[in-house]
Amino acid sequence: MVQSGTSVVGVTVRGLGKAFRGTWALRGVDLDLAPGETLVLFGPNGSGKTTLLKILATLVRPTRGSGVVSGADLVRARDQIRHRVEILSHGSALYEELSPRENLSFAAAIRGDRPAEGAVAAALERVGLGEVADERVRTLSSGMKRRITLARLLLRRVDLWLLDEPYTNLDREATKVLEAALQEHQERGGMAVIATHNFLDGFKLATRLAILARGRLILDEPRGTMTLPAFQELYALRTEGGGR
Amino acid sequence: MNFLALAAEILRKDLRIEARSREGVNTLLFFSALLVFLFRFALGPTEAQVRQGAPGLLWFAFILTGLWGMARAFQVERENDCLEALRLVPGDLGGLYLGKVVGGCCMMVATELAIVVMFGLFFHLDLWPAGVRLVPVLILGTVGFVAIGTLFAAITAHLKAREVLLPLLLLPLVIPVLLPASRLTELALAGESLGAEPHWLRLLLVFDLVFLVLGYLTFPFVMED
Amino acid sequence: MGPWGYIGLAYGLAAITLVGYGWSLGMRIRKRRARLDREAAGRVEVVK
Amino acid sequence: MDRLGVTLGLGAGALVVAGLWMGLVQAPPDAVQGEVQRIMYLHVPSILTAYLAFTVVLVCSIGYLVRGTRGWDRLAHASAEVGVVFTAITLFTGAIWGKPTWGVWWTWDARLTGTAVLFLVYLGYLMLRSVVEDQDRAGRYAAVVGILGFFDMIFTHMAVEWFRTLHQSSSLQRGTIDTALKLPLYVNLLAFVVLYAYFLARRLRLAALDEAVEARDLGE
Repeated sequence: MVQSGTSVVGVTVRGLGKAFRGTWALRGVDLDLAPGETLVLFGPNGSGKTTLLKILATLVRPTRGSGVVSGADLVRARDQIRHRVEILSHGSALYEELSPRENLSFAAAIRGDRPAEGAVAAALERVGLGEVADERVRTLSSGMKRRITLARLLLRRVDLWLLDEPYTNLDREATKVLEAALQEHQERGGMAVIATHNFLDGFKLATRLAILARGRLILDEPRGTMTLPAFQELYALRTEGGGR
Repeated sequence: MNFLALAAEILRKDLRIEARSREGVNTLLFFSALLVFLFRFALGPTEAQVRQGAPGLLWFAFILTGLWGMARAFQVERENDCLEALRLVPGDLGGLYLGKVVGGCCMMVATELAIVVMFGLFFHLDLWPAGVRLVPVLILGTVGFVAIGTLFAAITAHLKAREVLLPLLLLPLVIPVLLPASRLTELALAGESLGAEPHWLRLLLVFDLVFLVLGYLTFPFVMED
Repeated sequence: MGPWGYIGLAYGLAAITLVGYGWSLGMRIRKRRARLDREAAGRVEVVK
Repeated sequence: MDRLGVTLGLGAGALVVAGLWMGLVQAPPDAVQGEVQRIMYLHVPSILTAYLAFTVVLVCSIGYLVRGTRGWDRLAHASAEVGVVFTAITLFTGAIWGKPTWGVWWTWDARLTGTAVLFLVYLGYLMLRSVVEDQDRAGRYAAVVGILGFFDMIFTHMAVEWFRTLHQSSSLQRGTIDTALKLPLYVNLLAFVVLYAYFLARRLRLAALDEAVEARDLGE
């Protein structure tokens, strides 16, 4: 058995590869993440960002390579990881006929982490959905649905957040809630991997910057003193010229 | 997570969704009524003919509505990628299977009862005496069907050709369940005791049990990426 | 049709099925081989 | 061709020739059915071989789910494909045999019905495999069908057998097989089993090449 939990922290991934239909969606990815770090992953469509997040979430088994998240092995100790990771995917994973409150309670219940009394209401309140907590999701706008998924993210305390294009359908206010929540998450020692196209918002949140192109990690370094224009230039250079 | 608790959560959620989305229930009822109406042409006018052909046709109707119900149970999960969240449930995914099977059985038996009642109305049959025996037969037959159906609905849920593939895989596999079920239905409708041919009952029970166990054991493999 | 007619039909169809399957396997194997060889050859040319 | 394949192929060929001679020439005609009964030497060995093939599918399916290694899956896939071929032979030889004996091409006889169901189940198995692109996933789905299919094979047989014994009395009762007919049957059975092994070896060769092509595409 892999060492459990708190003694080993961080994310370590070595030589990760995933083959889909005769091509490599991801190959030879090495990645290290320390507590409090937020890695923002940039890359063109189809570069493997989503695949990487899904592997870290234990949704997809890697074809090659190995990894450890919070001391638990990516392949052998999936259940342990599932208690410590939260993913925000393209799909909302919401049931249209249920209310936001019911959706959140269900999501928490099936993971075996029953939220504290009032936690669901508080999370919904925080994303500004307190008033529609008992409406059916079907009647809500797509922006509101996105906020529900944000509330779901806030419901549990986990080590690692995996956010796939989190800014899609999020308005200004909700983006601010996300940024604040991420800040708290970092301060607790939480880690995050964010995949995005959105340079403006993504850059702001990052403590580390990475570029994925054609399934390979071609850049991974601390943000340091890098400015956004400098990074954009670097990105353009790497993904068009040397990304092959 | 405890697998019974997970099963209960899934079941509660599914029944709640079913209760709220009227379209599903309404369409099923309408479709059932239509089927019973069509029986009239298939069976012929005399009561003897009706009695003779009824068990087979009833189960034919149950299968048609059942196939639809099975596909539907996972359509809800597919809609917003809910399946992905379910796959991330830590622990025994067998609970998910159990919840889906119980929910599917509830839906299917309810539909079957509606069909049987309409059948009795349209063909002037007094079904009350038969009912006591018919209900357990319906339940037993349905359990076997749903045990396999849930598994294949999960398999085909994210395939493009699911509408074709689900019946294609499911129907040959449920034949051993359908044979005893329709035979027992025949007995029940004729007002005879099910104990008259106990081997059918035993056979059906064994099939149900084996398919449930196999489904429970293999379901987690189906749910993996 | 006499008894030998039925026998002929059964054995004939079985022969066609078995030989046909064997042949299809052979063809599929040959196709994969050709593909592998071609690609190998293609690589050599690139190297040149 | 690899050596195992050649050996199996030659062996199967020799045995098939011997089986043909024994079944068509050497064996005496059946006392009740006459010459037509010679179809049995095709019909019975092919279904027994199909049963063997699907049993292999069951074992390999379980092996694949438990171990997760590709080899099990390849063997299961190969065996299923060959099994379907033998099931097809069983079906049409059964129908052809049925026509002169029962007067119809198709009858809802227990064995014939069971075989038809079997054919459909494993055809579904192959179809499912061809539809799912991801090999690991296809293997897992197919393994589930392979396991359920085997139990279904037994259950269908049980259920249809009961059905028949209760409803159908007109079906021609086949007498116990005479010793003079037994030896040809065994030789033919052996021929079919070796033929199965030969096809299996060839099919596995194909699977290995497929994998090589895939690996090549992946640039390994």
